[in-house]
Amino acid sequence: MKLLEHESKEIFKREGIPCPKGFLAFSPLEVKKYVKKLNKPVVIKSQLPIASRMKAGGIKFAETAEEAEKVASELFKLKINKFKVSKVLVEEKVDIKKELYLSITIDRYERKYVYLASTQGGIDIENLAKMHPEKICKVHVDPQIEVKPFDLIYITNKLGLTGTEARQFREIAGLFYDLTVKYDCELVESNPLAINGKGNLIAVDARMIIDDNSLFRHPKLKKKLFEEELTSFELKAMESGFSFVELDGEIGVIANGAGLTMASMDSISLFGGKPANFLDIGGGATSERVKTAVNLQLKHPKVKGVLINIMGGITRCDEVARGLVEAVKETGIKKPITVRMMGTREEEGKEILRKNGISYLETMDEAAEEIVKLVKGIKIGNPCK
Amino acid sequence: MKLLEHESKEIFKREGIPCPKGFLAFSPLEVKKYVKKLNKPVVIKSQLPIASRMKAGGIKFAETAEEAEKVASELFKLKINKFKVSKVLVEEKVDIKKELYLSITIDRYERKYVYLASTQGGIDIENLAKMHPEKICKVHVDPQIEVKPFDLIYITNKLGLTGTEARQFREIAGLFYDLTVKYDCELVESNPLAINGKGNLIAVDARMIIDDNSLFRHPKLKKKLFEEELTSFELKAMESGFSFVELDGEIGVIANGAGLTMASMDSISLFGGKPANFLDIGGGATSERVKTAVNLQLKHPKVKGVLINIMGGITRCDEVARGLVEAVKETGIKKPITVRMMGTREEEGKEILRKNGISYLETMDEAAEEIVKLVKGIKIGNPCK
Amino acid sequence: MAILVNEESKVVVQGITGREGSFHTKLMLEYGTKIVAGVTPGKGGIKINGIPVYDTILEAKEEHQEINTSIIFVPARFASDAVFEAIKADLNPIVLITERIPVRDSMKFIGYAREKGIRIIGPNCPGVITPPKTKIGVLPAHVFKKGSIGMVSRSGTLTYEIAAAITNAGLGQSTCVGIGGDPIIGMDFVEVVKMFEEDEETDAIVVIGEIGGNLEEKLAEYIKETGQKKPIVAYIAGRTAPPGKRMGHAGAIISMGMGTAESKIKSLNEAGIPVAELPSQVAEIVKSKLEKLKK
Amino acid sequence: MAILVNEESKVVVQGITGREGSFHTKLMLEYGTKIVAGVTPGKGGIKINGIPVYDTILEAKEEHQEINTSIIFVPARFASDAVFEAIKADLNPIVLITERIPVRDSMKFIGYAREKGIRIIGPNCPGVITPPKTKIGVLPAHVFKKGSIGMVSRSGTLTYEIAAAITNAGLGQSTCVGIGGDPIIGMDFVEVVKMFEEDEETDAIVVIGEIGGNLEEKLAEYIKETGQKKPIVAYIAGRTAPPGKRMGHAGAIISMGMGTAESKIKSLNEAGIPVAELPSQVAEIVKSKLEKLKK
Repeated sequence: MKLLEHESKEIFKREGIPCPKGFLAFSPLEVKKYVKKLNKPVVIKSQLPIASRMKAGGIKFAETAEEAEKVASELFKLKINKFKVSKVLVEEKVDIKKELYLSITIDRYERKYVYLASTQGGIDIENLAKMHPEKICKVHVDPQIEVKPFDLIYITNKLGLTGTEARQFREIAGLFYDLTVKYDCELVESNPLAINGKGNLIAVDARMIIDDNSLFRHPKLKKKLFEEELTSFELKAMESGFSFVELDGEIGVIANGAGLTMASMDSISLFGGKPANFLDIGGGATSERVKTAVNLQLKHPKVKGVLINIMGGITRCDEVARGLVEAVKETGIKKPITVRMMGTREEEGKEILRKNGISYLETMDEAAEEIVKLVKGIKIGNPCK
Repeated sequence: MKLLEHESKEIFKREGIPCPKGFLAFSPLEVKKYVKKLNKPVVIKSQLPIASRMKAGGIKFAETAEEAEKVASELFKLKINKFKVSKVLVEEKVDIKKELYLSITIDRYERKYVYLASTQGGIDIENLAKMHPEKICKVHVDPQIEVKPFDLIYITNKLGLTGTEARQFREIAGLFYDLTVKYDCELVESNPLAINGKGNLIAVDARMIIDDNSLFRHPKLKKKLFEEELTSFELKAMESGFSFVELDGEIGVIANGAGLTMASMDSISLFGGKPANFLDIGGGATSERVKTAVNLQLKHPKVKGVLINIMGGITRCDEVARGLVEAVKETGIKKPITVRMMGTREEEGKEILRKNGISYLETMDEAAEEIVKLVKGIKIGNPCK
Repeated sequence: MAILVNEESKVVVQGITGREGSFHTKLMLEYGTKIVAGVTPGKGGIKINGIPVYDTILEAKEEHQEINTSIIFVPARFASDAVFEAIKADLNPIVLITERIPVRDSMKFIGYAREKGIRIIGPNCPGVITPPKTKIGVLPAHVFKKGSIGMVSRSGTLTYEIAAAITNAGLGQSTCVGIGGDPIIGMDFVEVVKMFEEDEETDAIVVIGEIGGNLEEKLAEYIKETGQKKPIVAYIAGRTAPPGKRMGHAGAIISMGMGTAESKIKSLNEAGIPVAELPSQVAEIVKSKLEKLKK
Repeated sequence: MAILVNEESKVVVQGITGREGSFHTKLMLEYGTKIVAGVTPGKGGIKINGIPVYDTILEAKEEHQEINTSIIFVPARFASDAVFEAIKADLNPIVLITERIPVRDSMKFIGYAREKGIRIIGPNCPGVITPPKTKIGVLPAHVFKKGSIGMVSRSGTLTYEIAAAITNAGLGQSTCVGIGGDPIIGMDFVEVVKMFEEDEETDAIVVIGEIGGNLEEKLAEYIKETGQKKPIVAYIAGRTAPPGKRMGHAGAIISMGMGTAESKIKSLNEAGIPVAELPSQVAEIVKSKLEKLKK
């Protein structure tokens, strides 16, 4: 779960990491009032769950309250990567002497947390990582040992920081780790972590991503859906706990397991079709959940046909068959469906399909090829490609 | 560092472990007043840093305030293992249905904490351990894993506890571990941990031993000396940080390192002498510290002669020689001293001794034998054995 | 011998009384898996499918000293404790079926287990099968058959898909290992492939990967260094998947361009490992590799 | 080869700028120990006895990749961090001289190191010497001489005493290991004796114990089971010492009567290991054992 900048900064401040003075505004008028009171140059930052807002024009500067109101109203009209701007963070502009970079994330292969730090922070950090990987200091943190002073001394030495700057950097880096543990973070990042004119470190930007699987431990962090950005279908799938993503094509994909779902999409593409979306029902879905999934696909306007590809393991084919039959009966919608099911309770499942007049194919390739044909056949006009 | 019962119970209560209602009293009068107010049968327990007070008569019961005053005045006259009773804990008498035993300590060989638990607690627990070791449930706790619910479930199952009793036992056992970690305990013990008439668990006795080496982490726990019980020499040695113990003989032993000090004592005994005490100056003693040690031995009335046995490693022989010379000069006391020194700066040390007319021997055996002879020689009457 | 599990695996099922635990205990028993005990705290004393249930593994081991392997169906928030219980009881391997375990928990118990030399398969995995000897997992038995193909996969259902095709092609599996789909898992491709390389019953290896992480690239690196001791064939799911959510700049810096299907396919190809376009093609490619080997 | 340390040991001194650290660095260098770097946080850049000092081990290793061994003189309250730093840098063995380390810290880093297969000698120990090759510790060099007696001891100064006698008797040491006097230590008698049994340069073994704990009884147990592969001679300090402070009932329950000099001497004798009455007798007994062996 991604936190927005202002949410991350709230946590940063609570834990003792210095951030610029700021105010969350929901309208240009609010921006104006705040800047008037503040009476200092500001930066106005759209609050969106994406990186690189700066490059996308989501961050503006203003010297006066009037100018702030003007640029804010531009921001409120902005849409970046299908996200509309609905709130902005107005902050006192920091007198940046130097832009550092600091983050903690998870190194999957090492199975450890890892610090990434650089003295060349800012918008080009990813390029720097590619061109000059040696300018990024990496230090792994074993969760059995946790962070020790020597880890942090090593980082500041590598970065060439000394004196107060080094001390403040180590303190912030230590707090980053505390945050990571306390909030089960997959990422804690500040870019830039700036050194200001007085030589003090301040987190000009702040990003946190919380491990979704840990949310039961963090009841105060309520699950964010960025609702305004989701289609009603995406919302419904999310509420049902499905993994569902909208795509550009015309074939709805239902499968169980991420790997099989992706393989099903890959197959459809290989046979010349295009997935309209993918919906992973996960492991051990009940007939009720399967019904919901099929319902969603049948009712989706972009979906011209549905591929159902089930390999039974934890998931039982009979449950899938029952859910499918019920959904078809209930909705009464007649879109082509190709089914392929195999594994746990396969025979029972196929029996249910037979009894209800739903045909099935024996292999994934056959099912994928068939649905592509069926969808192209009923398409009005030239299906092309 | 051993805590007294009332100190341990203060911590127990703070951490949520149920203990009987009680009052610390310093005189029979205070006892009487408290019991009058309480108006219930009580137990009066002398507060001494030893186990098995019950067997030694340090715990008494009383039904009335007058009886309480009477038994308390007996207790205040008591001396157990050279400890005088200066305070008593007066507690409401618990209606004990069953006496359990629970402790956490350190298993040196396994290098782990270990729970010890039994349903047959009380004064005979050590006998039980000898006669029926199977009646004591042992569960090790790896400091990397810490205590998990399955450890505690295993214990209560082994003890045959069920329902509320099992739940309360697990809760208390969990708190014991928390205490162990929080206070760096070498021991947390309750014997008995009683089940009262209402079926609730209550820590009737409580003992804690804190790791002396951890005291820098626990500034609130001030080092206890049980001062009233120490001789002025013991006090002085303790203040100087020496390891010093008074014994029954006539030869003072100064050596560096516990092993060598013990071996020196063993040697004296083997040659027919008896150590008056032992004083381990530890590693790397300065001449100042050596001077204090020698001073202490020379001034000690029971000491008829001193064996100084130094193997230089961290300790430097020249520092020892200097300290010895100064002490002899300063005190002017002429008691036989045999010196043996070897190792780091041996030649420099011997040179200092030579210059100051102090002779030395080459081996520990020679030095031990010589001091025994010298002490026996100057003894008035029959030295016997 | 196959790898990891065989007829010597004496299994305790942790979370045996739950829906998945009891259902799959039945299926595993039907397959012939030597399940000797189950564990669910608070349920000690009952029997499930004829298998005695205990409150703790230690009690189970006191009655059944032969227990050496665990399979865990315990819900995510209690799974970490269950794994530590299995580690403390020296069970090895530990097959961890549970999904949605917080990654911090996984890092902790996997780190600890690895230091102790205990193998964790999973979390979020379908388990391991060595046909026809034993199945310690939720894999559908009938798609597997004794054979000489070692299979290792990050995916669950996709594995069954490809296993079925291999079986239908007249081949079979020495062992099939589902290492799990989580970011942090106990065993990686390199480790399992090394075991297959050492295993006398394995003639060829099938690796089923998917986008994300760099386990496939690391395997390619290892094979580039040591050479293919046995033929390896791969399939990578997610060629047409949209790019996943990224971990800010840090994600990009750490992944260094790895993680995409292109990166994985390119690395594997460079290591001489063919990557099938469709799951159904894997079996054919393996077959032709084996035939070449015979010549 | 001797054991644990030899001419291949390339040493970093942690806490090199302290009083003991710098003094013993000098002595070790004089002995010929290959000290390549020192570490003291905040002192990086200076030199001590010609040895470059770094803020962290990682930086030292970047400049001196050959470092494989650590000796630690860091004060007790920082010692735990120092040990973890050495573990994280994969140094092995780690010789931990520091005394008065809280036992909980020792349990943690020793437990972690043991899981990783890293040997910690100490804490509160005099170190290890393999004469005349290397000395990694604070042992006084001149009482040791190259020879075939493996020595292992819980005591510091008493070890020097007995080593001197062995040297004076015309024998010498293959390696002498001071395992440390704390309740929780990294290596025990059984582990070191096993290493001496395997070591070609060791003909006989001297074990120096003292009252408390049960390391001596455990050694006796091991020898009873496996037999004496090489002659072992012991000395136990504390026959006449007063009983130490006891850990309440728990202490008695755990120790089960072990820990006293009588218990230790009895167990060792039962295992066929002679226990000298005086430190000075050890050398004679070893000598006679070796002579018997020759016949």
